[in-house]
Amino acid sequence: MPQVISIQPVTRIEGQARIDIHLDDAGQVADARLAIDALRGFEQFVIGRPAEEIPRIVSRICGICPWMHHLAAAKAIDCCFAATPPPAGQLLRELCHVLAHIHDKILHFFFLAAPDFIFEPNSDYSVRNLMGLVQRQPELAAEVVRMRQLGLAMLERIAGKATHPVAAVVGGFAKPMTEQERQGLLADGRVLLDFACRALDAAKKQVFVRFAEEETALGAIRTGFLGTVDDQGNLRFYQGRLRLMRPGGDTIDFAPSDYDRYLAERTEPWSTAKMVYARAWNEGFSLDLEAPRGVYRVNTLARINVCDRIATPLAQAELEAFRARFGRPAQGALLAHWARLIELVYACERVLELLADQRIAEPLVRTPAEPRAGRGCGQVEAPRGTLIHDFTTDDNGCIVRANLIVGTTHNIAPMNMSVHRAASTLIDGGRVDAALLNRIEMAVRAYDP
Amino acid sequence: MSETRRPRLCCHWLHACSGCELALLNGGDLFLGLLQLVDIVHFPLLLDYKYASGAEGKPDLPAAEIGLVSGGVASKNQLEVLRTLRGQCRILVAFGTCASHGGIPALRNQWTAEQTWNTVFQEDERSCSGEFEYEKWLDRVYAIDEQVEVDLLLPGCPPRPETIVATVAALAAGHQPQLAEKSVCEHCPTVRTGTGRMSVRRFLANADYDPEAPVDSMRCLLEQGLLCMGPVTVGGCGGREMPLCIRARVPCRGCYGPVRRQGNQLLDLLNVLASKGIDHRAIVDRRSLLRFSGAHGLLKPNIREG
Amino acid sequence: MSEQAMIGSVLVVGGGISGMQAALDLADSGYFVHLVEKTGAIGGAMPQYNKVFPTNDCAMCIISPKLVECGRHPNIDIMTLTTVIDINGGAGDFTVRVLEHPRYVDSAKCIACGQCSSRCPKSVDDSFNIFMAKRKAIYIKYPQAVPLKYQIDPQACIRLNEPEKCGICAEICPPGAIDFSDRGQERYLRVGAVVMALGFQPFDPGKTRAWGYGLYPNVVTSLQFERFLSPGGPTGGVLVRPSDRQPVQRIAFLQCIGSRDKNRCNNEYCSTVCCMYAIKEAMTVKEACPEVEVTIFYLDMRTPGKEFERYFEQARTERNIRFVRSRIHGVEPKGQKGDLRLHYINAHGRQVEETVDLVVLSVGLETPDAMVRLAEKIGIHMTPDRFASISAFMPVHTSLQGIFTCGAFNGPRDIPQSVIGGSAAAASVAALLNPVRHSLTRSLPPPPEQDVSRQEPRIGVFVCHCGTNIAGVVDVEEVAAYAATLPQVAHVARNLFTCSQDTQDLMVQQIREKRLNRIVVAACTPKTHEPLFRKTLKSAGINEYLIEMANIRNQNAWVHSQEPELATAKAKDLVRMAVAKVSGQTARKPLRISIAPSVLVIGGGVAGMTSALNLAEQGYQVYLIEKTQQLGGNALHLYQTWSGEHVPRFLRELREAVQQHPLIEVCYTSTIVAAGGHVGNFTSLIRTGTNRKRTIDHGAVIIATGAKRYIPEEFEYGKIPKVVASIEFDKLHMHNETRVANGKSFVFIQCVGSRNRQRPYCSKSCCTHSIQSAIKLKKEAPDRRIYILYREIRTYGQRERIYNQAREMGIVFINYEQHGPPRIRKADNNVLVEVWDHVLHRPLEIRADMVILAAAILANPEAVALATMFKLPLNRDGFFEEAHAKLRPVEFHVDGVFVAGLAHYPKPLEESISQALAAAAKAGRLLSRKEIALEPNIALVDPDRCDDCALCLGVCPYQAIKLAEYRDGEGVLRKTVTVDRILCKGCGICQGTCPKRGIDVAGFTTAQLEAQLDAALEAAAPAEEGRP
Amino acid sequence: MKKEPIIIAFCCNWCSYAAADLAGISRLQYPGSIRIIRVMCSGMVHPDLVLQALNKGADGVIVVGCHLGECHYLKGNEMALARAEIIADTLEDLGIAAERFQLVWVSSSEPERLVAAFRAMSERLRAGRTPEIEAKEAGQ
Repeated sequence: MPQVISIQPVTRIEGQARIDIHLDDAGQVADARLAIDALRGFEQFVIGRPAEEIPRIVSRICGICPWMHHLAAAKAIDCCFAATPPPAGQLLRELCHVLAHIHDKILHFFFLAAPDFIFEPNSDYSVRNLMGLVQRQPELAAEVVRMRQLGLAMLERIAGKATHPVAAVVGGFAKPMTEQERQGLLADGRVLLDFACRALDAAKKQVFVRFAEEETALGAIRTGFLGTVDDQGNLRFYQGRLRLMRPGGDTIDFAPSDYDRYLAERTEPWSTAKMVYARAWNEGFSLDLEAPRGVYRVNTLARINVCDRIATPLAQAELEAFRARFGRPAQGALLAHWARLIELVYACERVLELLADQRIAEPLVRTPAEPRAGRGCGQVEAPRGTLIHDFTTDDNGCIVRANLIVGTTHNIAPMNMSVHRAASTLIDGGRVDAALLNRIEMAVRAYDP
Repeated sequence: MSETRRPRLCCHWLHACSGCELALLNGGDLFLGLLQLVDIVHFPLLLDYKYASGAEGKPDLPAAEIGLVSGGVASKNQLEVLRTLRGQCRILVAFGTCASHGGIPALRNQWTAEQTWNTVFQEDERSCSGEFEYEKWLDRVYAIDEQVEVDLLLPGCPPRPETIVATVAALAAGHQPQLAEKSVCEHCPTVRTGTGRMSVRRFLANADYDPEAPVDSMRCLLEQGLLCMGPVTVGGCGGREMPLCIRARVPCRGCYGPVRRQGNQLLDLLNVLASKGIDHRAIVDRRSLLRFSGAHGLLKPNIREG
Repeated sequence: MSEQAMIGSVLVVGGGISGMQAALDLADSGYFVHLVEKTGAIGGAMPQYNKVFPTNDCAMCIISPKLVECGRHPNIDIMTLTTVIDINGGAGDFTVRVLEHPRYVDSAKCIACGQCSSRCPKSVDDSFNIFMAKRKAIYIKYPQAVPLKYQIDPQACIRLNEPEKCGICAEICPPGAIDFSDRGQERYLRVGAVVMALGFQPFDPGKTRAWGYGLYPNVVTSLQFERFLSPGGPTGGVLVRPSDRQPVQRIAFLQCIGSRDKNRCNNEYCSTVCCMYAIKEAMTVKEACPEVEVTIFYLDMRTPGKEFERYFEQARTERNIRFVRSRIHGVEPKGQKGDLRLHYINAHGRQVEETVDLVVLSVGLETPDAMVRLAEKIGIHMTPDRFASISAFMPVHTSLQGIFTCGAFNGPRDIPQSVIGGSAAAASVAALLNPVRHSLTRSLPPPPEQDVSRQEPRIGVFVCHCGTNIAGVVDVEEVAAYAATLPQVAHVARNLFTCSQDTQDLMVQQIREKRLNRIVVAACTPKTHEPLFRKTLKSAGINEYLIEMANIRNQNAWVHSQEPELATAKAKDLVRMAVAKVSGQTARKPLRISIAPSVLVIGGGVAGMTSALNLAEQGYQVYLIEKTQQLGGNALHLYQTWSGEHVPRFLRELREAVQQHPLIEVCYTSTIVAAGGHVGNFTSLIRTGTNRKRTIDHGAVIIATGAKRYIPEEFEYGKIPKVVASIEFDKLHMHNETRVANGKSFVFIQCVGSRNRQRPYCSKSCCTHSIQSAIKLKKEAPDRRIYILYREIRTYGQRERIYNQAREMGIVFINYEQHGPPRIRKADNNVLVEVWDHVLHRPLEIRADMVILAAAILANPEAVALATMFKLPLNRDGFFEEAHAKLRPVEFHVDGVFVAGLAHYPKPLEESISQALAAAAKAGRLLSRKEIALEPNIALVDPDRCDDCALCLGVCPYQAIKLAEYRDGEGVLRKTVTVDRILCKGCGICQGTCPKRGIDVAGFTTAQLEAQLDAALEAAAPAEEGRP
Repeated sequence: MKKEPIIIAFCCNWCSYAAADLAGISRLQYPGSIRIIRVMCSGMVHPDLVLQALNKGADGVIVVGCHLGECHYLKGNEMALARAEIIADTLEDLGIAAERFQLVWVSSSEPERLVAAFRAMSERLRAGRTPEIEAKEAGQ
């Protein structure tokens, strides 16, 4: 008898999702889908709003990465109003951006993902979580908490409000940094970098050693990748060109504002979340596990795959080691966790770079803007992948059209593939248990949706 | 319940962004301390509690003494979960502004569900109708107290971590939590004179202040002619310290919702402006003054367009 | 008179409105008052009226609070059924012999339950209802009577006339108050002064058969008609014919019945009030039944008072009331159905016959014989018209020092003039007895107030029948039963008249017994009656502000009189709303502030000087501000009063008295440039002639800024030298200038600039003035031809005598109302005046040596600035608008500011002086207290809600809200919103602004308004909206 | 027969409340579904009260103040006028027909004017199908 197994809700991810596994009469997996149902309609309700208000509205798309939406929108509205932020404004925005990455990566790795690796896969759900981690490794938990607090505190000092931020404004930033603040932040940044390096070392010893085993259990998929690089092919988070990499490793670079020429969106009846695929490959779209078409991944692994190098020394060393071991592009889904910690090191190094630039403390942080008709595309690399905000304004500077492609949207297609693959690999004869289902969720969690 | 057993905490999100849950985690040490006071029985961000596997009927949620619900209610599924939560939780807390007043997602209430659906899924991209999900939408986004009885509003976008922890701790101990009742202005240190520039302008250039000087030497932003919603917004974002937006030198946009539970931020602020002799027509897009409190039927599709 | 010998108490004879006013002003100014009233209750004539002109207020409603105030005043001893027999002694120390007639009911015991009256077998005609209704032999004068004690009519009572018979009342009286053995007794009162407010009686038209009064049932007097219109009257306010109780279709009012008539009676004078009351009664009829035809037959419409002309105009144009200038000499019956036939000569000189079904005789006022006898016995001089003889310069002084008069006893007058007279007499007494002020008064401390603010509300609801005013429409029993079901309501009572004094006592008792801590009175309007009930709460020992009124009369029973069920339902809603509001009412303490014992009098004319002098005599410092270099004002242009008294001499004496009084400082060539503060503590900035500025602190203000004269633009004034205005003519006349001396023909033109579209008011004094000038001219040379071209001759009151005299002397009066104003042109050395002769019905051309224009009196344009400074209203004509046209004629809604003289309205000298004394009485009454309590209806900051956002600061019109700085517990400088309790006027603009309900006007908090709203909409809550 | 529209009238103590008393004295008649709430000044009425009234079941709300220039408190009625403008606009924003709210000036001596305003609004609301009523009916 055909049967549907639901995992509801998918947990330890940001947002609401469910997995439906369709079994055939024989209890084998016929299909498996990840459905995300939290459509809120931002593209509708930003219409008519004064564009300068948008960064403060769209931040509410996501409570974990509000800075990403805040900054992508700010960049987009800058373009609409043709207001170029002064250097200090740009630097402050980027500093906030990397700090947000840092505290997001700590959260995801330690609070959400790590319990899967630190506890046995068949351990009880009531233990396999942050609270269990606190019980088992109180010192680690305390340090992780402290480091997140430090990142948050730095953000608050720079931007006043850390969650659902308000400081990025059209034309720049709302508040300059004083020299005194800069010195204090430099010191804190060094603490963060030190932690990042130790965290990566520890993870290599305690966590990643289990990846080979788990990857085998989950099964693999093969897709392309999308990420941001600078003109020299260096990894970038805040600003750069988009690089689309085929599964085989060929790349195309393009300006973010041209995204709609290279990427396309579509909907499927079982999900309100749209799916994005690579239009540039001219092969259409298919989730066929064996012969996917147009499917690519974004997020940590994607960025680590598409960049040629990382411009900061510690992270570059880790990248080289990673590549030597997994090749380029690396396809294993769980490797995203590893890539995440390499990015953490990069982000901490980038914080120190930005704070070392004395221009960041200049008093001029904002260029006054005039409302006008225009179109602007703002793109940043969010922890969850490439984020694109595309707005059009009218003469009064109010929004008339909006298109938003958030990181996870790109990953809906590959996540579905991963879920399908994992379910097919793990389920045999309709037998499921909690540990098995959690493994399927682990395939999703690697994407940090 | 045995005497030694700790109160159970159930934390669930509905039409939300997870910012509230993250804020709880951002409590850091305080959050770790809270774990000593309560047992978390459901918390999708952290804990793998599942509804009965494969059950299509009523969601199966654990009983708890304290329930935190973030997000408003926008779909039948969410409504069903909310009703279950109400039944299972002795004290139900509207966690965050969305649950309390609709929050940003309730901006949708300015359009019909159909209009929104059509805007998001433009014809040319629509490879399917999406009817399935659409039919599960409610007519609008509701605050949770419009659908079930709620024992406490804990507004904020997000609520301040210290406040969340203190509130849960108080409830766990059987005390009445202490929440801010006054407006954002209460702890705003800016200089107010009661008179001010008789106009409002868009926030296209920064406020006038000396970045080296402390905030208490900056003139009240509203009196500077910037539309600041502090007076009509309940405070608490900065605890007993200055409001967070003011720290960033930007005007408040009202994210904690109205200062009075039944207040109307749009009407209240326009009234303030009218009282000051400011032409409210200078405000572009008045209705976005309800951007955090559009539930409770405050934001509606325009009657002239229907 | 040595000061030691003076007595600090006063006798006021007559409990009408004038006597009551004198008593209240005196009692509040530090004198003990014996108020002697010959009937069983005070109130005088006013309670009999249905409404008053020109405000159309319900007479009973506006007088009732005053009645109660007199009744409960600790320093007024009301002696009813008492007459004065004799007065001996002199100013400062009189001994008065009074006779208290038996009431046969012990006032101390009577609870006014009315059982006696309901069981009394003997009915007689009720004089209160002018014998159109019955009352019992044991009765109260009227339902709201003060004191509300039954009395036995000794003529009608069976038992008193036939011992051993009846006596039912004594058997059933619950407290055993009936005392058939009651005997009259004489008492002696020692008082320092006497105020005679003896009042009037209506002329009895039954003395002659001419009008058919007493012969034909459908001929009634205006007072009877008043009772017909009154909801409390014999027909419950429904207008029907007395003969057959059928609806009335055509009514004729006949004016001047018993006035201006030397033939049928000996009342030569004009009764002053009849034109206005006839219009009022006619308007009342037309309001209720617009289809009724109403005609007023008159000689001259005498509507010279403030807002009277508009009232007249409204009656004519909006209400369609017909005015026919003709005297009716006879009323005859027509047919068998009670119709009446009138003959008259119309404006074209033709005899016309008309049939009506009701004739109302507008009867005049006269002094009762008994009063004339009393006056003669005491030695008060009387006029030939049988009114007290008074000087225009001393309008409340009799010929005897220490004895003052006021009200209609001084000549026929309306209510405001009587009220002014009462106050003026009080001022004069206060000046006389100043050394012994406060020597005999007693102050009863109010009972200690129990703190009920923290108690759960226990609400008492008192539902008023208001006679039939409410109960006639609303099912009050149902409303009361409903009220008892409301939450927190602990007690419900119904009262025939909740405002009556016995009900007040009952309320006090019930509040105490039932431990009520919030009160709802469902009755009339709080505008008039809330102060009364507040005092009741005070007497009951609870805070006076814990009351709310549900206005189920004015805003319910009266406006839904045809829909009793609806009105009953609405009354329940209104009670529910009031209950909801009162439960949120909080106790408030009045703000006590000390009073600066000085007065600023603005304007050095006769009014200003009179006020100043009286107040100085009362012992207060006075600053008299005069903008010119000399005192005198408009009176500098006057030569004589209507009665021929010499104005310049009076003025000289007054000026000297003012200048020499040590307590008066005159500031010449000075003007007020700014004013601030409030009652008791004003601060005014004066600019003096030397352009220096000076600040004066004062406790009260009297505005006596006078008026301007109109400079005519019509009648070739300014173009033909022989056309002059009357004031100019007076000067020429006095100096016997050649134009006058040689003149043989003089034409006076009246109403120049008055009573027109631009100035629809009468300048009041011009008719008298022109006639006086004419008489003088005629007396100088009887062969002079003198014409007075007029529209109405308004020689009201005893001035009628000079009108008659002028006519007898051959002065020609020509009415130009009908055919338009005269035309003037120059002809040779003369002026040619063309006018239509209304008697001969042909045009007339008069060759005049001089034409004298009776130019209007205009409001002083400077009043506008002053009004703004002191926040006072002006009427449409630019004159200061008093707080209430009838009962508060010299006060404003702004406490501590008073008005007198021409600044208020055009008027002759004696009325200015009266009003100036009245204003002085009010200022003196205020200053006699060391401190006053300000209404605490002010904005209060709720510290639990206010977060000092400062939004309310800029919106306050009085700059009463400020940010005060303080240091908190940690020494941090903080700011907090504070309200200046004195500057705040309680408008609530701040409340309407505050987004957090952090500031509320006490008694009108948003929470209370919201509670009212919720209660109002309780039944209307919308159905649950469509959910998913 | 259609129900009488329920109208809440906020009446200023100095003008319209007195005029309402005078309407009684003059025995002018008006619809029985009008509920007067006395306020000290039209400027005291917070727009929120108006909105509450409409949301709680009133069909109409009328605020009555003194004629401009005649405010007992100098400028309270000007404030009421400014508030009325925002109320009118905001009601539409909030999906309520602006016709359901009205500001009227009446002096204490103009009971006819007050009664005429009461009657006019009552009739308008009785006859009028306000847009949101139509929208609601269409939606059901």
